[in-house]
Amino acid sequence: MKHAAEMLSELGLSSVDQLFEDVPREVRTNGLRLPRGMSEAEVLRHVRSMMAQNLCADDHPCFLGAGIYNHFVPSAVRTIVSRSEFITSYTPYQPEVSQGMLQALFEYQSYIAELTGLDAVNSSNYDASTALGEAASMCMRLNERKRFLVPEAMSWERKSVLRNYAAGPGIEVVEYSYDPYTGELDLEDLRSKATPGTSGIYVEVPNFLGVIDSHAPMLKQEFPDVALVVGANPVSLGALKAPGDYGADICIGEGQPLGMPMSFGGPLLGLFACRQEHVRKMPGRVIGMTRDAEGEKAYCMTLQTREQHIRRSKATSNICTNEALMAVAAAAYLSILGKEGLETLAKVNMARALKLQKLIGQLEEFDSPAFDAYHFNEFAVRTPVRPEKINKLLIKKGIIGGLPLHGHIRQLEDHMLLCATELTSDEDMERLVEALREVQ
Amino acid sequence: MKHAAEMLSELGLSSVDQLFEDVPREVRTNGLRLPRGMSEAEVLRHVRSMMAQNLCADDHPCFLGAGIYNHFVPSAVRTIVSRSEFITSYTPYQPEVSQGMLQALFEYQSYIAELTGLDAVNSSNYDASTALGEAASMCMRLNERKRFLVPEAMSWERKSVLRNYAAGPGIEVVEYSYDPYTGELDLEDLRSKATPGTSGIYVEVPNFLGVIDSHAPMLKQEFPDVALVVGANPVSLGALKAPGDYGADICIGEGQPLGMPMSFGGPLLGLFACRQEHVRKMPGRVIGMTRDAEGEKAYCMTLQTREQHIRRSKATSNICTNEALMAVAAAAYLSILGKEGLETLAKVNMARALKLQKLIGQLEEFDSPAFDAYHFNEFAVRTPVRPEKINKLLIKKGIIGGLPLHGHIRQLEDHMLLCATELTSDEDMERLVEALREVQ
Amino acid sequence: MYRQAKHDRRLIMEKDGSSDFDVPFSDDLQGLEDFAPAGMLRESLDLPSLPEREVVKHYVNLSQMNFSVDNGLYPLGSCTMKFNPKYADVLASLPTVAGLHPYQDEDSVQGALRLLHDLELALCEVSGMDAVTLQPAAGAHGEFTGMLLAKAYHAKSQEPRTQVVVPDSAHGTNPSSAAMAGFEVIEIPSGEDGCVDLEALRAAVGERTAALMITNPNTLGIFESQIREIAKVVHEAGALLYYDGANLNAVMGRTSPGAMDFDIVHFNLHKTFATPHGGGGPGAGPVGVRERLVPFLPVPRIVQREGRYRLDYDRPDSIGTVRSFYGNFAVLVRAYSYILRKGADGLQEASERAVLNSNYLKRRLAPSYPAKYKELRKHEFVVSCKRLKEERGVRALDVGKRLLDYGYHAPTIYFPALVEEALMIEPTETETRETLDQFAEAMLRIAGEDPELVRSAPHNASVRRVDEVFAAKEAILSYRAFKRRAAKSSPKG
Amino acid sequence: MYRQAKHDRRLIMEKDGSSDFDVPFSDDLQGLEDFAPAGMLRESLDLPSLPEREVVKHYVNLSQMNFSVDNGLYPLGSCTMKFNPKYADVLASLPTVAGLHPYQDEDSVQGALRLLHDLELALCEVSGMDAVTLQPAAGAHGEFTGMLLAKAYHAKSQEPRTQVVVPDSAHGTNPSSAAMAGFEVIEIPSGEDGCVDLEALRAAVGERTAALMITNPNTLGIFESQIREIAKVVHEAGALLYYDGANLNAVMGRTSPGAMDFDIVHFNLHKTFATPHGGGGPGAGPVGVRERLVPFLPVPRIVQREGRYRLDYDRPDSIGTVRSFYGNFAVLVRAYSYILRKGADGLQEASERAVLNSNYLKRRLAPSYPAKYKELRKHEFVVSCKRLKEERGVRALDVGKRLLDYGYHAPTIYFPALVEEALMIEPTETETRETLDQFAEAMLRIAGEDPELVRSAPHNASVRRVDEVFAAKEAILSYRAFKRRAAKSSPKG
Ligand SMILES: Cc1ncc(COP(=O)(O)O)c(C=O)c1O
Ligand SMILES: Cc1ncc(COP(=O)(O)O)c(C=O)c1O
Repeated sequence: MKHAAEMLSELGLSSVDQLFEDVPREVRTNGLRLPRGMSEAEVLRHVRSMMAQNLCADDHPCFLGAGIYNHFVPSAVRTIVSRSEFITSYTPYQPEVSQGMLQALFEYQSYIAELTGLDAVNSSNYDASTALGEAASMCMRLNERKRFLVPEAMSWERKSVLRNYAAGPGIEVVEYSYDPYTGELDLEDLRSKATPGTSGIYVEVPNFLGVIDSHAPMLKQEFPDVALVVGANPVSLGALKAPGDYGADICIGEGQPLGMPMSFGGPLLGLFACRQEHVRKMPGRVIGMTRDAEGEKAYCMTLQTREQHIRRSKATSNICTNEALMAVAAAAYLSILGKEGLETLAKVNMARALKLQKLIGQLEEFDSPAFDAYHFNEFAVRTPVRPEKINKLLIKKGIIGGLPLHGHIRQLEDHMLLCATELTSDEDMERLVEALREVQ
Repeated sequence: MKHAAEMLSELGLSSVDQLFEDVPREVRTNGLRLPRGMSEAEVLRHVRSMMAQNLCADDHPCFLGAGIYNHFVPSAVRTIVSRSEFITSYTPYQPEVSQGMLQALFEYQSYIAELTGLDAVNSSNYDASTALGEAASMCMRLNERKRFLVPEAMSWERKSVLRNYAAGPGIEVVEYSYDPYTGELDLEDLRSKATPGTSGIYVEVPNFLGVIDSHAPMLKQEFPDVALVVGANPVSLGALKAPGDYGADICIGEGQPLGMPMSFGGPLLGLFACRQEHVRKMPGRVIGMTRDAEGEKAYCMTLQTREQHIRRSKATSNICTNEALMAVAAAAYLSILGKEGLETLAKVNMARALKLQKLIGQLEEFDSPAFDAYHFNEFAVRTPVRPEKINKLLIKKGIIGGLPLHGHIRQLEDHMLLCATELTSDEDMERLVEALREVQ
Repeated sequence: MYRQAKHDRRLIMEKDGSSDFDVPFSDDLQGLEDFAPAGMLRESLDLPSLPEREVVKHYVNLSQMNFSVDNGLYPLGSCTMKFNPKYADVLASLPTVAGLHPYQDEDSVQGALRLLHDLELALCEVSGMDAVTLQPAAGAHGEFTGMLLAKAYHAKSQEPRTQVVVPDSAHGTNPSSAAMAGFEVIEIPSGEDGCVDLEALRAAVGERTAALMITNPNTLGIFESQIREIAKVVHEAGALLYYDGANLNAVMGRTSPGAMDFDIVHFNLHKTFATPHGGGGPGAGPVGVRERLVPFLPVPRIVQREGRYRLDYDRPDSIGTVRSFYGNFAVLVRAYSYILRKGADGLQEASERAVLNSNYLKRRLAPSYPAKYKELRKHEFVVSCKRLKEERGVRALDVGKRLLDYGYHAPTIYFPALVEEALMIEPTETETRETLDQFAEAMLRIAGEDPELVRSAPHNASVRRVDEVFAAKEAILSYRAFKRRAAKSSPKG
Repeated sequence: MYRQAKHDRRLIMEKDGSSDFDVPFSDDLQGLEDFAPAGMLRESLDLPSLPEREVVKHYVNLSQMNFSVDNGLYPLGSCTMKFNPKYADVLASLPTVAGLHPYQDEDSVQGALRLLHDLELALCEVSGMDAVTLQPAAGAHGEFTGMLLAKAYHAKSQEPRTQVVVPDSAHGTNPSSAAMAGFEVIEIPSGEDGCVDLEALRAAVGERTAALMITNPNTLGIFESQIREIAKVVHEAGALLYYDGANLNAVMGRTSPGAMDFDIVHFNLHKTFATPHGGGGPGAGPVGVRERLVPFLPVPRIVQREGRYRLDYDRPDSIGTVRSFYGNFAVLVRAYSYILRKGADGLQEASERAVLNSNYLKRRLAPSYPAKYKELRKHEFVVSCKRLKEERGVRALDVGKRLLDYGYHAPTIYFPALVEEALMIEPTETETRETLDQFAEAMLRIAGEDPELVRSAPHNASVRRVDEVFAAKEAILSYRAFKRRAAKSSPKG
């Protein structure tokens, strides 16, 4: 350690050990039992070769979706989020030297506001699942009721996370079922469960089965005094109605499709938007527009009295470090696509999935799609053998198959969720169909 | 094209065609016979899969050197040269807004000055070969003589480029031979060729055969009034004497080893340094230290009266666009390695090559090293069969073999130049030796 | 003198152009119309449209108006703003890292699973814990996870423990996380020496106590030397001891939460393990536990059998999961790479140098910025601007703002609350002595500068002092809201 | 208003720390000493030693003091500073691009050879030439190569042609390259209309003429509409017609050097094909030729046979080579990717928009910045500040410096010499109308600003006006030279 001796001597010390004299002898440890360090060259080689054990979607057709999607990320997004000034800064506690990040996050909020049709947006939750958990708590803060209805057709993770977030405040999570023919929500069942103590109803558009639920636009009329929480795929909002426009009080979603790689599921980006009137009940960091001492436009974090570092145990959320850089990625991504780009992207996704649906539908043994409805970019198919078995076979052919659904929705034992995006080429589809032909 | 119609109408035009009315009808073309454009996603996929046809040194042991070396490039170098402000700027014609690039280039010049022991450095030539060509012309400018001596043991490319640069000014290029036992220069032969009209002597340290020539330090004493031009591998200068310290008037070299990937041989970085007293005869852009209107330290391009945009046909060189970003890479690289890093690197390269030399020497059929001398990071071996044949065999085993020497030095028919660097692992060496065992 | 860049401040929504982005397969859309149920198609979408050129320019210029670690010293106490080495970013963006879907069959992600497994083991070693989950996305999320674990643990033994004890100096996330998990939070005051007051602790802890959450060294950078007694009090009451790992950078190799008898630990990989903070995230907040808490850890667990790695969901006592999938993988890859690079000695040296730098800087600042309590600190320290305020009317906030003019980020201000006019300073190990000396000089100079100059700082940042009150009053969080408001307040609106 | 960042100006050599770089296998050095001949080992090496942290900080901060295309409009005439799309950088840094050694056996680099071959064909199509070599590293290098080809061509037919004719408006590299190749340079004056004066040309061209070098559109942005006559004069004299491709961005798809009857062409891929200029390089300057010059092209030629690509060295008439290996490969990969992305229509549209932008901007500037000669320009135009100088004492240089204050790069100044107080402006196709309008506004405002303010500009750059005379007088090109000089001038030295 350079200068260590001089620095120690300025402190009147002669050894580094003396810096740790305040650590009681009984709790001291004697170094770490870890390997010796490696040079940078060796680290790169080591990790690179370890990761070469993975099949990745850059080199192999991938038909997985279910919340995380293999979309194209424009190279410029990477350029932007790799900027030292963005990636190596922290939460903009000093707004005067952080206008760059603050404005980028304000733009992110503005984009999500426009997509969701809701004026108030926070500058990120960890992911869609935790955003849903926070949304349930927020509903309770809004109307002081404790019953929260969610679709049965929802991912295992999202249900589990919600239950964990709901447990503290004592929110009761109740599932409503789906129509086995259309995959849409079962309105009768929902009505029966929306008892007077109901705080919020959560609906996903498109839902976990890829279905664009035609009931969504009427729910607010149907249940006017229950908080409506919509879970949306932001790419789909390029073509589909804004949840705010059909009465959503809160909109959450997974922001990963907006310019983030899949990265094995992390980092993600929890979208969170709500009506302006609810803004002080909202969780998470928010960036507000303001001015500086000379009256110039400026941005800063605001409404901090909701937050943990001031309100402590009474805060609207404990969230501190969030997914800010992913929010910048989303802003950059949406800026590059622009209005027409996002619209077209949404439609191309529907078209690609439709094409795949039909191709698989031609295989006798597969029922594709399993549900009779409009889909966004994914759809369930009924498979002749267990989907896990199919996936093992596909891996041998260098194809990353779809999601076996029964781990999420028990009764869908022989169902697989398949996804296509603008990155799914005709050749990819043909390779899949060829491979599926061998499945009997 | 957005706004095109409005813009045209402001010009009083109604079609884009009118913008090209001044192109005589007879020379007009009707579009290009090229494929339609692709989306960015398709371009990435297309080029990536095309490049997947290559064997690359990241994934395969590589024993090629001969001027271009597979050294480790610290990730931070890439971070630095990828900065938008560096990579998307141009020659710093406006020094006031270009201090960043100017200072970085001044630092590059300072590093090369220290390594070579010469005070004046330009801010790059295209590569070592063209730097050599320019050096020959500069020698002529220095002493108005026209005979330039170069080693026979030199790469084909360097000889050819030199001849092309020498032709214009009418410089006669004469080769002196090497000692067939040591690979060092043949001093007798050199003496015999250094006739009175000799302008300059070029010597490489290490030379093309990887040999650290022990004659280099005495050449200036031996030929005091001939310009001495030394070609140096800059990494070797971490351990070897600075050419300026043994009398070099000019030092050139290939800068690629200083933090640049091999990139199939381009971009490269032509190093060019000379004694301060020769500075006004030097080719290429140079950055000088100065001050601004308030007396603050600043940098700018200087000595431009030597250059083509002012002197036109009388310029010291025609060079305009050079390899500036590579010079920044070199500065960043040397900064990261630091004094100890570069010293160690030079020594490790010698040690790795020595190890490989010995390992191959144990194979009966191979004569390794073919020359009895000190080597830097490469050395020639005599092979039992044609080196090209060996390379084809090695490719099948995923190994990138050495350089067949006879394309460069005719008489070295059955010789291969092999290189080892700090990236050549023991396992790489063992794989090579195993494979060579099969060669009979 | 330092000066931050200043560029065009228009929002991207206020710029004009047209996008040059091409969506693959958009030709196929011809003739396709019937995509969605009636009434579900969007009618308007008010997004800007700009060529890549404008977007890159916009964000590159914005970035220059943002201070970051790569620009200079960022001595933000408690946040460990150390340098983020660049090889880690390279690895995190490999196609074989970035291009993995979390639902891939285990057979196709063996490398990824192995990395996660190895990282868990390394974190066990650093913390002295028996098992680690990598799922939590940040420190606070780790705390929340830890609290759920504590709850599940006590529930299993049917103990109705409903309270979590937290010192008043704790980071706000501690009480907040405990509350979110459904606990009642009991705050205890710090002692005279800035450490946990054992008497107050004894008084607060009882049979309803589920856990005590503390960090060691504490927020003052002081090592709680009574840690063994604290642990004894907590454990004897049947409660668990929770370690807020935000300060782990002080002690690696020298002690560990395990050695101090903690039961649950969270890590902030974005602090101790050098992953970049990303302007506020992503981070990663793994949680380590002792044996008896292992059954409750989130699923899936990554298990290894005969060299193959699997995801194990079959854990009946598990709390389930706290987020989708396996954690912030790209961040975990960075932390893993950092650990490989440093190795055992390197990690320990990092802590040693962090502590040396902190004590050295504290000594250099002493003439104008006194630090109460005892002399020796760990990786950070807290000084007070009380005297400066009294004598010159310059507050901690002002000093922080003035530091921006010198090209430094400000320290953490007004935390912890037990120090009046607090500046909480954490230089980290990646700063050279030269940097520390220069920073100290700037700090000392500020103490003597014209108070008005300091109070009106910053002067060299891209904007002057920002009006935070106005922001909170207006609560304009989007361009949409801004336009709506402008429309309202304009006479024509 | 715009303001450039300002950071610590110390040289990296003036900073203090210690490197944290580890060389692999450095442990093996133990005991090894006898590396080099006696007297060849280095005794001193005065390099700084700094941790990665300091190096990254240093260069990131320096970069913020450098204006670039990504920061804003860079209307540097003749340089085509268009936006450089980022996918091209991604591809250029693929391991399968960056990790190739130029001496690899052809079998192991088929992808690279195919790319080069395809790029040659695409450039043939754009230029209307029959074959292209990708070797030259920059435009001037291409010119030099072209001159060598001309020389070889004439030598082959045993014609002692020793002169190259160049208009006085030509870029300085043209005469310089011709001279370097050993030709005598004959400069001819431009005509009244700023174009080649056919009479002067006829007078200059003769049996000693090897070639005429021109660019079309010319440096004024004017299309030489007598190009057919020019070609005729040159060819009838038995000379070759050389096209300086720096202005190719004006005409893609609309005409080509081939259609105009040129024999040799160089491209500046860093201009027309959007590869980044890198602060002054690397670029790439491929050369295209007509059939009769093909035998002289540099070796190796990339040839395709039955789907395999080979390097062909067996060309007896070849001039040899002009640099090591096959050109600036990473730059060529970028240009190739750009061509793929744009396609036939995209390239033509680029030229069309470049011309539209140029004429539009010229019109907007006309009130204060008149442009002589005819109305219609191609991709660039030259205005004169003569009136401004006469009326307000503000020179072209001052306008350029003042533009820096507005966040724009300056145009090219004082070139070509035929226009007094010239500003040569090339907006390129990648700028939006909004940007052009804003730039025009700034230019017009400057014309009316306080002359003293303009003459003392820049005020918002990281330094004030730089003393170039002092630099040339001192000629301090390295820190080493600086220290030596300081030592000399100090009394103790
Ligand atoms: C002491 C302490 N605990 C907990 C946290 C919360 O960690 P995170 O921001 O990662 O959620 C922080 C973060 O600043 C902290 O400083
Ligand atoms: C008209 C013209 N010709 C030739 C050149 C030389 O090209 P390069 O800088 O690539 O060597 C330039 C470069 O600015 C130019 O503008």
